[in-house]
Amino acid sequence: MTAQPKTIQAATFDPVLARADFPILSREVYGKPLVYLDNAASAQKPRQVLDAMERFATGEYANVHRGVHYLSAAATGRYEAARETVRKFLNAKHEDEIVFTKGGTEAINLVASSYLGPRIEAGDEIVLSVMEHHSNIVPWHFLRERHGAVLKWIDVADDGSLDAEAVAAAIGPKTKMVALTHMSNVLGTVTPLHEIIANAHTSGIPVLVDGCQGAVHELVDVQDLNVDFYVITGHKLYGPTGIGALYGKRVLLKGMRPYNGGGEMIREVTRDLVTYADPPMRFEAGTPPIIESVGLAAAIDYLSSFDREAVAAHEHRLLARATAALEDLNWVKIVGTTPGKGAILSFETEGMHAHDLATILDREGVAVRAGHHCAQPLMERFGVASTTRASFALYNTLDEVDVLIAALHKARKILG
Amino acid sequence: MTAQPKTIQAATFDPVLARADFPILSREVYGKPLVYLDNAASAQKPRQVLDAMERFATGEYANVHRGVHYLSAAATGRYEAARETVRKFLNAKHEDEIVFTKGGTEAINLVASSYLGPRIEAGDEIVLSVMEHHSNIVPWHFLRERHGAVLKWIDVADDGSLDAEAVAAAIGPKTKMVALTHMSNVLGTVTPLHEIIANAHTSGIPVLVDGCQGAVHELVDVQDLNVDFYVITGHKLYGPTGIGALYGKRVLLKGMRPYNGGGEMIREVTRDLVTYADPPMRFEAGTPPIIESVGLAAAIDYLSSFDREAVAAHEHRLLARATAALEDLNWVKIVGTTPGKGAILSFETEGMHAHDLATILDREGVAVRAGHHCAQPLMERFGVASTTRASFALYNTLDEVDVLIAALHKARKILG
Amino acid sequence: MMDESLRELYQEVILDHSRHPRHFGVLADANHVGEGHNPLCGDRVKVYLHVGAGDKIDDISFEGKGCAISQASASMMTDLVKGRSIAEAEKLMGGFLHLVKGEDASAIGADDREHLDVMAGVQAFPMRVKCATLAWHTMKSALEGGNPAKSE
Amino acid sequence: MMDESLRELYQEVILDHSRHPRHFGVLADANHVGEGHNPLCGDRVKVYLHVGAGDKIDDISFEGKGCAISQASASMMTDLVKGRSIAEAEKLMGGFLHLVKGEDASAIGADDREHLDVMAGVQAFPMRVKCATLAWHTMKSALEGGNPAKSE
Ligand SMILES: Cc1ncc(COP(=O)(O)O)c(C=O)c1O
Ligand SMILES: Cc1ncc(COP(=O)(O)O)c(C=O)c1O
Repeated sequence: MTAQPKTIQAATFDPVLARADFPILSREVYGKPLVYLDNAASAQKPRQVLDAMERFATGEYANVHRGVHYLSAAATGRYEAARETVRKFLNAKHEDEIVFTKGGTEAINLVASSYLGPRIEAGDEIVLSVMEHHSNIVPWHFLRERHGAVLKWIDVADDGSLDAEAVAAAIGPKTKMVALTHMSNVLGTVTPLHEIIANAHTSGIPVLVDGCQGAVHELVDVQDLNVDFYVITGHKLYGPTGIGALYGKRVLLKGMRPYNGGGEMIREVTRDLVTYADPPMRFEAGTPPIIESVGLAAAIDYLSSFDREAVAAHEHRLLARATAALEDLNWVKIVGTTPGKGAILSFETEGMHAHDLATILDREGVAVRAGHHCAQPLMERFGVASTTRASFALYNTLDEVDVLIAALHKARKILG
Repeated sequence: MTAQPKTIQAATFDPVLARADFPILSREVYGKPLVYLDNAASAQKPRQVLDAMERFATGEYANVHRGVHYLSAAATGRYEAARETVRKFLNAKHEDEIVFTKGGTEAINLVASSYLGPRIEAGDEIVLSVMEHHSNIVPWHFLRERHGAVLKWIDVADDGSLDAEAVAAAIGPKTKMVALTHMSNVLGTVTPLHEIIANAHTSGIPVLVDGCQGAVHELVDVQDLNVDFYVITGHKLYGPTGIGALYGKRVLLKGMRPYNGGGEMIREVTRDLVTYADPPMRFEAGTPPIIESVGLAAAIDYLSSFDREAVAAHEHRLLARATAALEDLNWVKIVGTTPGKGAILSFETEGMHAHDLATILDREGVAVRAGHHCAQPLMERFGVASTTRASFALYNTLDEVDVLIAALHKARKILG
Repeated sequence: MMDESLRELYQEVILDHSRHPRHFGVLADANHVGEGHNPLCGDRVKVYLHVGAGDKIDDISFEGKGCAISQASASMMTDLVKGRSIAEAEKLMGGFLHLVKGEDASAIGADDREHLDVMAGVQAFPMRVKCATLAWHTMKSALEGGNPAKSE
Repeated sequence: MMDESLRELYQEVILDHSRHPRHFGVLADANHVGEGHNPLCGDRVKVYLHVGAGDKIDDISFEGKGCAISQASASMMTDLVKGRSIAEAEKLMGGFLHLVKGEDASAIGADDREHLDVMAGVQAFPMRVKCATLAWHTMKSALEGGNPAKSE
């Protein structure tokens, strides 16, 4: 069953070659080779990213934007080049539509606070799905707590799929925003964005898409999607921690108030008055994550150096193999089985709590996540307190899937 | 004049040895050795910091807090150890009084929004000095714009000194907060914090101190100061970009609402309700700057490996040498001359605009900053549009001061 | 070939407690109830106590779902504190917290130690300490009539 | 021994313009006024124009403080656009923006080019491009009656 895919993969994307770029993957834990399957929480970083940051820090570092001197010009150039790299990655139209943030979470908070905050009144509605990550829930809860906004929840089907019609049906005269994940970090479900966004726009409702997972596994074209806001985070994209980015349509960003206040985001400050710079600077108060921007650009370059479809095919092969193996086990139940889903595999195990299972897998070298995955409403929807989650990255191999399965059997022996 | 200080310095702190730790300092620009005197904007990073981050990223990296597996435990351990390092550095009483932020600017915004935001009413006053950095101005302007708060400005004397009595006199029945810099990033003025804080507390007014510059050059003991909030930023402390920290008294942090909402900062999320974790987690939504926390801890360890008083003495020697040389030039006017000031030297040059001067110094390898230094109210106070600023770090040498002075003479020849 | 520390952690006694927890269910005449929540995994536990004359814990029960460690720990706790005074229960809790963290647990008497020693395996699993302590924290918050407990 | 590019940048013509700017001061009968601000250094400039029949710039002046580059650029600009039509002035501006960025500036006529070539030295100083363009952006915003200009 795996013979044929293996041939295709060898022709286009070789995970074993890619593994060599990730120093951490050759380490052992408890004397066992590390099998890192916690990629949806955070991905490991390739040599190329670490080296780019190191070279920058040792050769061109200074603060950006306000300096006349050589290093400041060099650093500013690198920082703005990173912005251009993100723009190209998302196919945004303009560079000033890319705002660097500290991560995906801050990007969503920025939109909730600076875009929707001043526009929302008691009783206005925000449409969310039950599979959102807390980072795409709590910022909207703030608007509920502080302005009386109402959260309208779209359920998912039992297989974890999200129906575009259901989203359209939830949009009413009070709706002010639709905020949805591109890919669920628990189910792997890929949201039918085209249809949902087109629908929302017929009512004039802007759509924010949380691409923290989606952008890692799917090709993103914000113009083609016609999405209003799109959010990414560096550390899941094989990049550094401490950085993410918000794409926002120029016209929307221009109409937004600042988020943080401080250096670099002002036009003028006096004792009685302050005026603000244009986007994206308006939203980048203080010294930005400069070294991290170089790392993020290197990560995007790294990912883009591969045939992305071949990478996706490889990840789906991993998923297919793991899924098939789990389906054979009558004591395992997969949560999230919709066709076309991304390479994230959550499951329950009869008689074994996720935490106990994860502890045992860990001693086999297998790193998986156990818990609610920052998606408590989704856990509630499926009536579980927690799941075990294996999530795949480009550097995982079919052999590693087999190690996972063997470790599962071992856990069953200990606990079952 | 310099012979005697040199002897003392050799006995206790050797900048030439320290220089070897900073790879970038051995580079050239335009064929001239780099003389980096833009340290108040951002400091360079020693090998020790870069190596610690690299080792962590290649050996122990994972997301923190929620993982059961080995790497997640290791990363969580490093992240929390970094918190302990910051606690010790500031001599905070409890670890949960240290909140990691993306930088100094975010830390101040957090306090303005989450502490003062819900407590301020139209007409309430916030006391600031005219020498604040925009990052300690604009967040309070937000409260003026959004809640009708009034900013009360304390002037500095002509030598740049700030009078503790003047601050005390500005505190009235409407005062809700005092926010002051520990050290001016333009004048080098060190604020008399003990007296100011004690005064404010007699009226029950909390004090935030912006230590972005102060913590680099002075020893800080938040308990001894009895300060309510103290802010630091990593990149000026020889640490990475993308990280800073807020110290807040436990009782104050406990009473504050969250800032960003997202993963890791909640206790429980349902469709209709959200409850929040205790500090510091409440304020650390989303994936924090994990790798940067390791870098910040390494930077603090690096700085603390020296006799801090010897480092300060060295920096003051640099300042004294540069000051003496500038005082000899009748076409140079130093802005900020108060005794005991930190190693930051701003000046105006007759007939030469700061930008032109900085451009010429740059071609001599000398990196200085020209502009308003994110301190426009201070520029207005001194009636200048911009100044040139040389700011010193532990790795600068007396010889570099001489290069600066020679370059100044050259600029005078070209432009004067 | 099984990892030694795993064998320590998942001893038969622990698995037995977790599969057949003692004092499981609602206590009808409880006069102290506490609710605990482990935010790391979403597990919840509810502890019911009936405290009688002389601050004696006449009866105790617990309810909830959780991992083997947290269930076993809750079950053993109910076994051990039933019939004791609040002060004794709290002293035992102090000792237990030390024990699972690998600290000095000499506050635990020899008899109790014999029962609790099976929990010492948690020491090798720092990420699981919160699982082991959740029920205890919840009992404490129930006795204090306070806020929902979290394990720390 | 002076850096070649510095010599290019601070040519005598530039220093002369900056020390003795032409058309400096308020223009009493201006019918277009613009204000510009370089947020990088805090420099400000104000440009006054009198536009007459046929969209002709009859008179122009500027005021403000700034670096040698921005002052010289403003001074030269007033020299060059006075007496031209708005369309011609805007075309010249387009060419100038290209020139200082080191891009194709062939839109500038030969005569103008002779005057403006001294500004080409800015090409080697990317951080100073905004200084050179501030006055031009300000003129444009004055003509459009729009918002305060920033140089970009
Ligand atoms: C779907 C989704 N959205 C948002 C986030 C938040 O991103 P970050 O933690 O980088 O801020 C995550 C990951 O944690 C995620 O998986
Ligand atoms: C005195 C002072 N406060 C605050 C800041 C802001 O710090 P950051 O840019 O790291 O957020 C700076 C430096 O930019 C500063 O010098």
